[in-house]
Amino acid sequence: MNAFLAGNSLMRGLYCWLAANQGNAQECSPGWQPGMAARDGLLPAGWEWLAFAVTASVAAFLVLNLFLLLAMFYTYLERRLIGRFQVRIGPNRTGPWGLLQPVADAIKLLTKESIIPDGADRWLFNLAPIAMVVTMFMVLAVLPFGEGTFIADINVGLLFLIAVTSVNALAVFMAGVASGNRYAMFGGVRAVAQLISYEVPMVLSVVGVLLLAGSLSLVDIVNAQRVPFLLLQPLGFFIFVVGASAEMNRPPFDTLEAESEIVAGYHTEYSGMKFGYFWLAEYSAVLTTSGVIATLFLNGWQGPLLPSHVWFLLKVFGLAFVFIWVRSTLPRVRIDQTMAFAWKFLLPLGLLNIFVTAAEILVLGQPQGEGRVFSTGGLWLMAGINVTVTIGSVAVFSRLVSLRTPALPVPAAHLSRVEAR
Amino acid sequence: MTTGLGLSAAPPGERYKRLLPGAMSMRSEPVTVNVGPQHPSTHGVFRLRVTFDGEIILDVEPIFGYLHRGSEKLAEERTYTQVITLTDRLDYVASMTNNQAYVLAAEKLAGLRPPERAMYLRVIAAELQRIASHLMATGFLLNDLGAFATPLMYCFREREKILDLFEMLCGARITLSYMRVGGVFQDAPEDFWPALRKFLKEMPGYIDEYEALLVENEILVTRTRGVSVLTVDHALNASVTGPMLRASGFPWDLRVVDPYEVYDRVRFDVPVGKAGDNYDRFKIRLDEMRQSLRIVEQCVEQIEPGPVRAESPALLRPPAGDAYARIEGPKGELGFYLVSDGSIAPYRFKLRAPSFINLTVLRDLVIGWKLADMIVTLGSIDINMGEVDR
Amino acid sequence: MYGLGILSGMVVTLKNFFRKPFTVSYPEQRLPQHPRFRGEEFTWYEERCTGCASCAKFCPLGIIRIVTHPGGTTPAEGDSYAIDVFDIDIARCMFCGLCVEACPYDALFMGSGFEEAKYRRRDLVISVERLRAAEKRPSTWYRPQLEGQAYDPRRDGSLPWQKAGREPWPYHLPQRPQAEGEKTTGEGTP
Amino acid sequence: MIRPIPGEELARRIQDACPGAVERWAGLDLWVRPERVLEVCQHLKSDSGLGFNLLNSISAVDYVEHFEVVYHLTSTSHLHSAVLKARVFGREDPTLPSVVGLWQGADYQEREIWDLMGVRFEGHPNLKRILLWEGYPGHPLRRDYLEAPR
Repeated sequence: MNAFLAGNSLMRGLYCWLAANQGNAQECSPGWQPGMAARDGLLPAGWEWLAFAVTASVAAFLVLNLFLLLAMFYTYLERRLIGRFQVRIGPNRTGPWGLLQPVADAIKLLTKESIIPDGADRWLFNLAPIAMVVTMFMVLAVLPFGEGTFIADINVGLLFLIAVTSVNALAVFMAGVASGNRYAMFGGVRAVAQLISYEVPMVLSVVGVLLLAGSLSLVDIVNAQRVPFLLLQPLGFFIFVVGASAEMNRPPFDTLEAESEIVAGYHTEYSGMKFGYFWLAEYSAVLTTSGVIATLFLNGWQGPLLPSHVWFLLKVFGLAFVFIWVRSTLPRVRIDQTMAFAWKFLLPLGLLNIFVTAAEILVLGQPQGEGRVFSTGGLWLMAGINVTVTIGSVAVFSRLVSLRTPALPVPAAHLSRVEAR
Repeated sequence: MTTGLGLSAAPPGERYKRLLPGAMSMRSEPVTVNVGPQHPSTHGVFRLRVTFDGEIILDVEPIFGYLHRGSEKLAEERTYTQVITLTDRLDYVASMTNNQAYVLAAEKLAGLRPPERAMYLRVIAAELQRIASHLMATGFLLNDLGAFATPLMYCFREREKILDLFEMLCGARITLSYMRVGGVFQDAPEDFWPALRKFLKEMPGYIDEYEALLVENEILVTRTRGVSVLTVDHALNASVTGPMLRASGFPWDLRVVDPYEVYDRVRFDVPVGKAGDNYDRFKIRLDEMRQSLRIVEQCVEQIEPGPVRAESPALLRPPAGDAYARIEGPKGELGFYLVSDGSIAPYRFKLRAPSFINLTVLRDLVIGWKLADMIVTLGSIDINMGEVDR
Repeated sequence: MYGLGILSGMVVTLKNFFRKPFTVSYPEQRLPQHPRFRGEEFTWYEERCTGCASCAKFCPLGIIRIVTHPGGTTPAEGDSYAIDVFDIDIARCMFCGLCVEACPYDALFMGSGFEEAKYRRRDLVISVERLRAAEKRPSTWYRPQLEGQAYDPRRDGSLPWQKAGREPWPYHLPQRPQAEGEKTTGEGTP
Repeated sequence: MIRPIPGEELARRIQDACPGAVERWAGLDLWVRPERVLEVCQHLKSDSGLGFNLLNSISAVDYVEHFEVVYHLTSTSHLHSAVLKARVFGREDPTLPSVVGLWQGADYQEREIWDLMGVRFEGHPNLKRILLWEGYPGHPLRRDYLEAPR
């Protein structure tokens, strides 16, 4: 319990108000010295578990709802910005500047009929949107939103993050297969292939961060960033961003729901709020993923002058802007080329990144305790080397790797006979 | 020539394994999917019955006719002037060229010659329409490639300006009915010329922008280079014309080889592609837009004041006979075959629809490629269902 | 190297991000409309209409219905017909303007409006009463002399019918006499 | 410029290869016997002096007492064009040989003519209806087709 609350200003106040007693005086009573009488909370000693449950629920409720509000605002922002990228106005009818558009969307989705196709597997069909949304929200459990603001600082935070985000492949596949629609099937099958493939380079890319930070806890990773890891791990950042956009099926890797190819992919058959869940999961995924990227590579909530929460939000929305920008520019990658890109291009680069980072730590780091520390000069040298390695390796691999796959050879008998001129 | 797969008692997987040795390597069944008639990127109500092995296309059967309105039958009971309104609705993103091809056929039938100024106005209108049609084709092709509507909106922005010019010319934006047998309906208003000059000045910059936007884009290049290659021999054999044939590398442009109206007085190049793949079919439309701009510029310089309509009776009664007139439409050779029996209505009105005939090669182009490629290839053929189904 | 083409495309979209949107919010803002615009409602000058039904004959869809009875006789013009029914079914109209072209007395014009949406199909039939009562905003499609006077139906609104008379020259002759109040042609045109 | 070959000249040039195939000629048009169409087209395409490699269009006209099928051909190498016509008599089952084997471009056009005009093309591998659906009664572009079935 104490491990959870250490450094957590989000939950400590409420917890102490409920359960402050002699046992947890260290955390709950400011200025407490051994021998002094501790503050007394509402609950008697021995009821800390209740206090903890209440605190956690309240914190989860707050974070979730604030996040949902943010996600709603983000859907508005995305549509608006894409409108501007496309030299049009975007939604501007509901409320001032169209700000109530997400509310209108939500009302529309809630009042729509929820159709379950005849050929669908009802259980899986209903479960899939929930699985999709829940996994997306579980990421919030470990994200530090600001200084001392997080729900849980578990020591395997990064591992938890990776594990939880991979579940959405299952949700997408469930939706695709349960719909009993062939376009949805295509989407589901593509999902399995693509989401699992991109897990690999993504995990490899964060290994560099782990090596530098020496911890799996996201709070520790933020604290370890004296220099943003973007500078020390440009290659890792690139792979992680590409992998993340594939994981969220954002363009240019939105093959799972490629509207021009497979109509709406895995959620072709969904309507009403079930579709709304997918929609919510997709849009909020951009925010959570931007949060993860900001935490891992952009110093997290750290920043001068402004409060830490503002810095975090700024970074998240800055990254989201880049995602929107990319979405409004790039065409879609074909599914086999998506796969080739993961396995032929990103995977070797990820391995290279680990190798280079490990070598640099060995050479440049001074051993201290269990880990190694770096001088400022060492860090800058490392950044220089890594930027060079990134540009060089991407350039070399662009030449080496061809993503084009030939067509299936078709014998002439299957085609029209063509006489020469 | 094989269309369809013939009758075979073998299970479908076995059948395809025999036809395409590379297919069905895993223990799987071919899947048949109806792409369309309600599908975001079939460019109208068009259906492709596709058999897949996973994502790979084993067989395609295009099915159309959903938009069949019987234009050819309707024309048989309308006067020669009234038929113009029908031609507007054939290829509804290129009404001007439809009008032009039809009035050329009717003029050939009636032995009329339009005045010079009318011919220049027609050429200006037709070339503007070609730009508009190519903009639509490019925008939708890129949309099919998955570039989330952005290039489409950019293309629409420029097309809007052309539609504004058309509104000045004839008061309508889509269904124009501007041309008449023996000329055009009305001379261009005075504010048309400055607006046209402004457009001609701006447009090359916008074409540069499209090129910067996606022509070099690695994703686009990887997806379209070498995909669905159409050889010149195959194209000619299948009567494929227009940008598709030129993208295969064959410089066949009716404006050059069989100049009509005033095309023999303007200088322009015929852009050709190298490989005949989807990339060339995408790129050639951008190049053709530049050439169209050149033609319009020269026409604006050469046009002289004068009448815009030859004297002809209100109810045209061409002598009995037949005539086939063709123009280089935005999608290919657009021909009208008219038969007259001396009455006020054409006895037979037949349209050689370029996108209908260009579709012939679709099956051969996409077999062996993937679902996503099929969509792009369909987009690169640039079909218009109003014209395919008539 | 992968990425350079992508970057050049992203620069283009960023450039467009800062451009003014080219779309307009329709009911509040409107696109400028050319006086030649062939609009939905029709403008009809009853004084000029003889009930000859040329427009009905030239309509490709046959959506104009005209019923007349012998009207008065004026010494100068002889017998005339009075219009009982002049129905234009704009639900099926495709606004090609052939009726306007056919009218030998310049009594019928396309209008300039485009907001004639109705809840019932039968409301879309323009009756003779509506034609009489309607504001006269003729399109300059087939009105070169209106064009010459820089007439804008959206701005200038109603027009005395005398001004909308057939131009005094046969339009197909090469020499074009100067119409009243008309600017010289050719000025500024190629 | 594409030179249209007059019917008379064209008749002379196919006289040797296909004797007796020509019915008559007038102006730019050449009428051939319907059963010889494939043979004549074969010659028009393969003869090095003619070389009609591009089939522009196939049209069918219903003259009530007979159907006329019109082939517009162009040679991209010699830059000349020709109009070939064939008259098919009989309303029950008018038949012509298919030219799909020569020009793939004839595929959809012949199907369309079969669909709308009811002229059958023998040797077409896939002569199905193309614009209307299977089982549609009649061929609507015929002059005696008066109204669509309810």
